[in-house]
Amino acid sequence: MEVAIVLGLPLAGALLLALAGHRDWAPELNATMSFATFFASILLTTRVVADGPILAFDEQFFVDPFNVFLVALTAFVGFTTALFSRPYMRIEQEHGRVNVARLRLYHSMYQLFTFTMLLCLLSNNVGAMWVAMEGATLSTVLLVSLYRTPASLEAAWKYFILCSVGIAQALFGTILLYFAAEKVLGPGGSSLLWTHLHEVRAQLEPTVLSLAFVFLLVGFGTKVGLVPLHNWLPDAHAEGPTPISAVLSGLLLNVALYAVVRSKVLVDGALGRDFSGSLMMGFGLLSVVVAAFFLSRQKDIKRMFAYSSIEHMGIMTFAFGMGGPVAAFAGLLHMTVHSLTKSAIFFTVGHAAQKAGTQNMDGIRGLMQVSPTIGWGLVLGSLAILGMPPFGVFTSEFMVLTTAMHEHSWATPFLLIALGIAFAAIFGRVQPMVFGETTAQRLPHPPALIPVFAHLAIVLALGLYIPPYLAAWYRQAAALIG
Amino acid sequence: MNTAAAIAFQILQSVFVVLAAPLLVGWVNRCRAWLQNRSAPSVLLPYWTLAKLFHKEPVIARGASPLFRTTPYILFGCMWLAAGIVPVLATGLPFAPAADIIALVGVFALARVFSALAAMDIGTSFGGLGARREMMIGFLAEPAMLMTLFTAAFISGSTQLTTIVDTLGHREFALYPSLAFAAVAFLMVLLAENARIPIDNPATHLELTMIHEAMILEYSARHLALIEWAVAIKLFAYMTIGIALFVPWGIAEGGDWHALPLAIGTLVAKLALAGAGLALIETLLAKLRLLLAPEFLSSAFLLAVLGMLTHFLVQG
Amino acid sequence: MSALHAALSPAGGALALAVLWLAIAVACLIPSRNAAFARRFAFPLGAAAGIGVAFVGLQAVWLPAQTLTLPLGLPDLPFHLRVDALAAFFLMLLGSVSAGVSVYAAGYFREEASGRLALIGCQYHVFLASMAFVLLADDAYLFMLAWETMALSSYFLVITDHKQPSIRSAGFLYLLIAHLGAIAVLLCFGVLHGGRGDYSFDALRAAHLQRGWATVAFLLAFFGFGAKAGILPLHAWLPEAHPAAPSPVSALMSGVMIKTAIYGMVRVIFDLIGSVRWEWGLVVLVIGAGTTLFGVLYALMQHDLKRLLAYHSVENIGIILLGLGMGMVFVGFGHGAAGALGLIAALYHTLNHAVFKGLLFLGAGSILHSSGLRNLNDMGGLIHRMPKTAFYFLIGALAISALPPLNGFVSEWLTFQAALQATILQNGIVRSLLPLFAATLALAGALTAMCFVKVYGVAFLGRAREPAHPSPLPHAGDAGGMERYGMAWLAAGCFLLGLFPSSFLLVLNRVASRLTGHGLSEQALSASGWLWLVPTSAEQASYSPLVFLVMIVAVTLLAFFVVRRVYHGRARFADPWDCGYPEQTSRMQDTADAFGQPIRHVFGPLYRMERTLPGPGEATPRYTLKIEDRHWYWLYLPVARAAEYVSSKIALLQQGRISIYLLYSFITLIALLVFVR
Amino acid sequence: MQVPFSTQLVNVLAALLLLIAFAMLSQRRVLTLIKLLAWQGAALAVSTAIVASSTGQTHLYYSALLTALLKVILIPWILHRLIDRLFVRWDIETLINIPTTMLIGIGLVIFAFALATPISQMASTLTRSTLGIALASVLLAFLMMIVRRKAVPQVIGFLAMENGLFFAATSATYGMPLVVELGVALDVLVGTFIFGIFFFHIREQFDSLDIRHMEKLKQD
Repeated sequence: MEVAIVLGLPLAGALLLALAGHRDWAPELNATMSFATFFASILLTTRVVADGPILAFDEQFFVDPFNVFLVALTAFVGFTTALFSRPYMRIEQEHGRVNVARLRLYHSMYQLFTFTMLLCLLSNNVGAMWVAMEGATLSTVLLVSLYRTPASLEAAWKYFILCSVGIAQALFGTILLYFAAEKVLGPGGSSLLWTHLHEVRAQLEPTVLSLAFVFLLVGFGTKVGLVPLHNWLPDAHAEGPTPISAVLSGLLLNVALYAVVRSKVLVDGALGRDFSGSLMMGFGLLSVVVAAFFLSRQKDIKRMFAYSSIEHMGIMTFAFGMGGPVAAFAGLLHMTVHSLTKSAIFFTVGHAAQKAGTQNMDGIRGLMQVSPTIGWGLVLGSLAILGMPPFGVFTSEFMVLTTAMHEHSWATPFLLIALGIAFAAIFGRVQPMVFGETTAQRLPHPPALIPVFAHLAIVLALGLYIPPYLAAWYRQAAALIG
Repeated sequence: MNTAAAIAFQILQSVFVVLAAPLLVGWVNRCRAWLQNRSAPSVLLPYWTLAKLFHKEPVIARGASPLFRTTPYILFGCMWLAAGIVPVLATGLPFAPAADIIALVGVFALARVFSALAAMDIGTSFGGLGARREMMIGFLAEPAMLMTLFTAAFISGSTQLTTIVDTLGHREFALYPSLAFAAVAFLMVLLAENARIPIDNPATHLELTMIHEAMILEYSARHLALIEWAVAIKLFAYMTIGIALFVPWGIAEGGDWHALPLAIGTLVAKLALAGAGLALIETLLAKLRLLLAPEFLSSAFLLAVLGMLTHFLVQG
Repeated sequence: MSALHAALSPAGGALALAVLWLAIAVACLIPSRNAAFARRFAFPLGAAAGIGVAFVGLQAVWLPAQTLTLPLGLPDLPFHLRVDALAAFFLMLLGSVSAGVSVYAAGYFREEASGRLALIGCQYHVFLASMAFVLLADDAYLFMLAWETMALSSYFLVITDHKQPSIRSAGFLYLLIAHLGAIAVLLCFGVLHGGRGDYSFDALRAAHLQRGWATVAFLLAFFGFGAKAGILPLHAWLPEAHPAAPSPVSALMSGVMIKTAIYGMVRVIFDLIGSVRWEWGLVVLVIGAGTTLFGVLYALMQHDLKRLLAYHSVENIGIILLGLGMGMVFVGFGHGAAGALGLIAALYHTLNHAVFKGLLFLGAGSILHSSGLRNLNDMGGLIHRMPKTAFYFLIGALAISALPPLNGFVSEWLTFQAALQATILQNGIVRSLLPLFAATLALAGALTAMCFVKVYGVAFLGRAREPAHPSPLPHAGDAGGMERYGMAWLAAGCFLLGLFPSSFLLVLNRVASRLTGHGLSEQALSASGWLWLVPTSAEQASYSPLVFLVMIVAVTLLAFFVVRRVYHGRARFADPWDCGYPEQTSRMQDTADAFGQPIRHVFGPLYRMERTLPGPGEATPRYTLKIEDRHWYWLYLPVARAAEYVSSKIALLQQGRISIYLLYSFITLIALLVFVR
Repeated sequence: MQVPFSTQLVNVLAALLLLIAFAMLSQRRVLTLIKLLAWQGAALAVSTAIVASSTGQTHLYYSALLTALLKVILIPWILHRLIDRLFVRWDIETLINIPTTMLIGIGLVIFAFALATPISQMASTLTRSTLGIALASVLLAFLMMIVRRKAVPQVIGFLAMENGLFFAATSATYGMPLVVELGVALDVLVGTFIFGIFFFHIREQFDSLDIRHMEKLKQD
């Protein structure tokens, strides 16, 4: 039942806003729907935490601790982002970058995007998961090109082509999975249901599954933004409206990684952990290192943080690749803190760019003077994302690194070097933007900074103290991932 | 030995050094005059100079801080203390354990720092010049001195001067190459620290070359007298250190009154020789250019370190 | 009841006080009239907490190690806290020094604007608390947490005046090097862990490493913590960041923060790794000697007072490392007593340096605060304008110059004594090496004396120079009351540590024996009472600063009174003798740069100098001299260039052609398929 | 054993599919490309229908119907309308010349077969050998997307890839569940529409559909 609500609310919101998205109160409606979704997801979470996994609608939907925590996270960040986008899009409108029609598109697509992500998380049918993933691409591609500038069109085009092609590979992988499954489960719908596959995963044909995993990894990995499949990501993040960058970084990447991990679990059943694990660790490490070196060359602030997202997705992929309770725990925790921190950063970045009138980092100076809250938000957020204690990102990185040190000690030097370079690059850029003399000016609407500091507060709290129920929850999920 | 006697010895030695120091200066000057076949002044001349200076009325530069006026007393006190530490007449004195060779070097450093500060207090160009040169000499001479003493300390396994002198004095005679190195280094340090040729020339006020005189240029009367006296004690102390380290024979045990006359006799003899030697060196050598002074002293430093190493390599 | 008991135990007490600091930090942010609050309430209370911490530490040294576990942190790794002798000693250091600095700060920040002061107060107390937690931490996670929080809070304090670009770059450099060091430390913990158990220090102690890994761990710890301590060649941030910070913060950073790095080294090397090897000691000694000489030689070239003091911090870290290295060599060869002596010398110098360097930075702060000057070449004659500050500064200067009977001398004396133990070593080479390090120490000591003659003579003595850029506060008076109390507290510390070393020797002996299992020899302990300091045995070496002081004061006074009684006390005042030059302007005095000239002449090759000589025709001839650190050109810039090069090559991945991007995906796919087949 | 006739038919159609894929790879004219796409769709639909009849999987009839509607009629028609409105009937220049492309393509086909053979052995379906062909056509479409320079052919390549995937789904594994097929079809449809919208935006921004104009966003 909760599942229906969780999925139904954003869908309804999408329809409503498709009709009324151009009204003045559309942003409020957007926020309200997102909040309702969030509330429903809380209900769902409590239910699952209370009495275990749920199967709904003749097993088409499946909720276990792993995805319910992502559902809650997605709904929460979706809500806060909606709050942030209220003043942000108003200001954009007054700067004349978007007109009402596009605002309407924006709002309804925003809800639809939330819907597709939740669908992808909740669906038990691997094929439906794929469909939802593609739907997520389709619903965001027009948002990336919302401003209709040449750059945004180019970014959207690349995003569309690369992700569609990647997703196509994933479909092939899914077909192979089905191909392997139907020999065990027989033809028909049930052989695409993840739960069923999970039961018989030990009997599935190894060679087929290895091929299938390659296709799935390349496919979903494109959306995760693994190097060298990442090229759409910085463009899309830089050129789309900031709320979209926030949800892309904070949520979509997570969802894609979720899909990878789900398939990994199946494949591990047949092939053992080493095969998928080594692949994921390789991709993760490559992403971390390459992204770290890219960071130092950025001029556009959103681009830079997009690369930082690639780096962190690399860390998570590495963590899940290593496997084991601690690493998986760390990976989940890193998912949480990264999406919270990164979206908070994008909130501040959005307002900072609006104040300075440019996304070029050389043009943004001395935010501390014009608005201390934005300044502190940006500097604390960056420090958090760079893995500075006492923020939670450090916690997960600590666990990942320490696990890596005695399980794959060869990898740790790369990770650490990459972290050091990333620190130099990002903080060297952020500091002059925050401190010193300013160039920015006041804004017509007061920026929405509650989301920023709410996120940062949660991240800080997670750095100091992980509540027992949350830990238990993560542990269950980690156990599922294995 | 009973402490009363020891303390008496201590006091006696200190007073003896303070009183005898100007005599040594006079003796050195006299020898030098002989060697340069000038008509020699009286050996007692330094005493008369001091007396004269004490009687005069001091002229103090305007803008002098209290530091300027207290420094002469501090200098005098430091040197007097040094005279108390060095076993001049006897070993095992009660004050000896309170300060070993490192502390001794520390005392000299304290004096140097204060005199340099006082020199900079007035704010004339000469004061700064003197202070700078003095510290330049110091930063090389001090470690060289320390290394020399360490060589002896390694041989005797102690940094207490009295212990060193006991061990060196009561051993059967043996040649220590390390000590030879140390002796040369010590001699060079002695010349430098006491503002002697070839580093400095106490007899001139030539601003291109003067070091010590430039520092005390502003002093007059009783302050000057105290400084001159302190300088004399310093020379005396250095010479006695040298004697204690390299030719310690004949020194008395603390509280042993019978050995005292012999100790005094040998000491006077050694000092007479040393003073003559100093005068000879000062006559034979020419004053170095100031910028060569660091090289002179760094070679002293290296010699001292070499001595220490040879101790490990030979006696090793 | 048990909670009360826990709170009364040293661990609980220290924890409570650290939390109190945090509470003050939060309270500072409460907006209502927070300037007055911070000035009148926050800083004094912080000072009181500091004294409390010092007492807790002093008490805990003599107690067995106490542990405490908080239900925070990672789910399977809660915060472990532990107060053993070592931590207790450093708590004592932290508390006592920070107390003085906090009192001073209450006066120093009196004219700060409200908002800024709130931030400063918050960050300042977070800084103190994080240092306390670094000392209390007993697991890797909490340690790293506190360690990085310390770096972060101090970074924000450093860039308080972030309007100046130089200060921003200094802050960035500082945080970057600190972070890299932290990464090395983290890696070190990972190596120590060895794959079993959790990351509590007990588990790390228990883990057995084979030689190779132990050496790796040592190197990581040494350079990781060294980055924070400012050892060669990772010192570059220190002379930039310490001057940039407000003076009380500089005092804390130089006095206490870099000591936490020493704490980390000792903790990891002697406690966590356990089996110390003499080769490691040699590494420490070589680096330490290099750091010592480098620090003092560059300090002699400075004319910015706080920068000069920062370079002296580098030097003193080197001296501490010399003692530490000697201790490691002796322990490595199995000479427990001598090793303890070296360790004790190092720790004692750590404490001493904390006290007198704190004092000196506070003095520099008072000068800056009341006259607005920080360039020595603009000062002069300050002793007339601020006599009290001049007095305290003189004490600090004498102490750092290692002159008896103050505290700097004692620790260097102990280090020398440790070096003189070399005779007991079997290995001939090492035995003949130790005296060389002693020689380095001697040289450094003399150079320090020269440097502080320069500082004191140029800044406080002589006549006021007409500054090149006139001071913003021309007619400033002496330091205010609170500032003076702060300085007096630390100056008293200089005397206390200098005059009663043997009592501290016993404390440190306890620390060393708890760490290495060996203390000083029995005869040493029996011979050294409150009056006599005897490190090994009475006939080998002894020192009694109190007798020393009494004697020197006695003879000086004696001389004074005799002279005054026998002769008249008259004095006449006149212009200084002008040597025949009609006018003597104050510009004829030696400047700080001029004073360093002999050093430039002797050690020329060490520096990277850029001289600009005035041409013959210039109306206002000016001779300028720029001295730079060669390490920039040897180490830092090349590394930066290398990273730049690599990233420029990697950037070729992204040339914007969608076909190429598709090709990447295609090739990846094919490659993986091939890999699978 | 004697291979049943239906299977032979499917194999023939599979070969046809591959042939068309090659033809697209070598084709220079947009209109012809669209025609080929339609033909490919037709072959796909027919093969799906045959599989349905021979195995009696009723839902495959729906998907055959769906395919026919979508890929033979609707999408080609949309593309036609687009290029009419956008006047893009010119020849297509490729990045690499056609013969090289063909060579690479042949290499890909061999690779795909080598990859698929062991799997096909274990397949339970009648039409096992088609998996290799499906994979081959997917890879060929991929190659086509890489080498084409204009927006429209790239999209056509994407659709061809979808065709290959469909073929894999239907022939190799008697079709996915209907839900999934519907979803996939929907996605393809929406995708095509969005592509259409894009063409117009791109046109009005760059007044050309040459994607060389879209190489601004890059690392310097």
